Amino acid sequence: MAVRVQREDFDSGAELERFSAGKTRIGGICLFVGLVRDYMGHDPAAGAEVRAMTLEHYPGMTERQLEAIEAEARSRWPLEDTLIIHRYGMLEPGERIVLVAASSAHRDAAFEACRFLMDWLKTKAPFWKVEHTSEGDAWVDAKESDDAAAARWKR
Amino acid sequence: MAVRVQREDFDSGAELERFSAGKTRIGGICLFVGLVRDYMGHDPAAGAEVRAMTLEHYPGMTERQLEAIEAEARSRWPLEDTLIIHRYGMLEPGERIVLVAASSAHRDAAFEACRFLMDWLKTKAPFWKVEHTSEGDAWVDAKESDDAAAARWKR
Amino acid sequence: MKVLYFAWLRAKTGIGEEEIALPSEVVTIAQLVELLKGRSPGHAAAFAEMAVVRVAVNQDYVGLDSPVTTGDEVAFFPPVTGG
Amino acid sequence: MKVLYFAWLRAKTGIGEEEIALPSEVVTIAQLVELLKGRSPGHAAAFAEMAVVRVAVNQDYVGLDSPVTTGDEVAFFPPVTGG
Repeated sequence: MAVRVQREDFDSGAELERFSAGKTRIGGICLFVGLVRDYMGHDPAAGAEVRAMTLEHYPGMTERQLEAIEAEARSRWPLEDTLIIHRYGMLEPGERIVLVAASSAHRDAAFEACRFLMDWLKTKAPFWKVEHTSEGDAWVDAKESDDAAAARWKR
Repeated sequence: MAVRVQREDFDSGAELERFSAGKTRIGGICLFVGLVRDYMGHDPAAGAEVRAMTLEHYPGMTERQLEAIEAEARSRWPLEDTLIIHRYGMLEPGERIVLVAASSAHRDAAFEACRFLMDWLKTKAPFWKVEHTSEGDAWVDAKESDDAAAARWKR
Repeated sequence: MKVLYFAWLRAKTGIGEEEIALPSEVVTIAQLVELLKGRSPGHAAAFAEMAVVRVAVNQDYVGLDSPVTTGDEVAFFPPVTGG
Repeated sequence: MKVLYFAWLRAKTGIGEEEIALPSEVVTIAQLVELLKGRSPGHAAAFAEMAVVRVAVNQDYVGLDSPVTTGDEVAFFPPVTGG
């Protein structure tokens, strides 16, 4: 169970290995890694080229919210372990932004918890992206699809 | 897009890194790793200790089925890449059995395709486990929950 | 015809693979199963409960009413438990 | 009271953080927003459309009718876009 908010890159392979090392009670690990795309919006052909993005965050509140999201996941599913790593600062296309992972005795719990962590993080963790594009800088708008994804987990 | 059926272990971290290296069009990668548990059934306290398991498979048909599952996933979601690695032979608790991964411009597609790959693999790929336990050897029974999980994706 | 057995069907029949000379009146999987049951008590035991036996012809899943011909590779096995 | 601005609210107000002397009649977030709007045209622009402004008091999300007191840390920012 860990939350890390950091400027520097992380080694996703090493994190995955660490997650499984010496574990004999877990049936599976589900892991998600989010990367910076090189185009704006949904259509690579239509969107302006993204040369880089800068992720701003609210130090203190970010960690607090991520820890709350992690605790919520652990209250909902029987998890062996969870991990959230989120970067801030300037990132170029192809760079890693975020890693979330959940392990459990049963794969459904691992899959669902991992997706839940991403969905809630997307709508609750105080990060904001500004894209540096061929047409200038632009703050990324929140997406309704992300609100809908988070709402799936309401209860 | 790749399917590998092998006796030897794989480096899950290196596979994950390879999956993301140099990719600037994918929003995310979802990956699942399944490990051998050290107890039978659902309850660690109730189930006999599993000292090892042996995975038997049907060479030829296994690859054919996994490739069909992968092709089905790619027909359902806009995926950048997919990977399935499955081991056979004798494995000890904590060892990796399987890795599936899917990458896409959008996280929902990556999550759903990855879970679909596991759910279909569980009910279609010709592998059979025999557990070597403190109470003798026992063929693992197929689980109704796996049939239900696969049925989610019927259409 | 090549017949393959996996997992506990292999354990019960005592063999992983055998060559069968297919009589001309055997044209479906169900008829093939009846033929195979007569080969040994182990075969009879393996096919005692067909609800837990899966069949593949030439490495594709098929049902019991599926046709078989002499050049086919037919495999019998329990519901799969990989992953 | 410490007031923080993030993302385009920071860009519009031109500041990331400011200290506010809280008048005794200001007891809710909505009242605080009205007070802040008067500080500069940039502030007025930042708070022009409250539907796209989120608020946290002491690092927890709150609504516009939430109470504020002088020791609070209050943050204003757009809907989040991390991940």
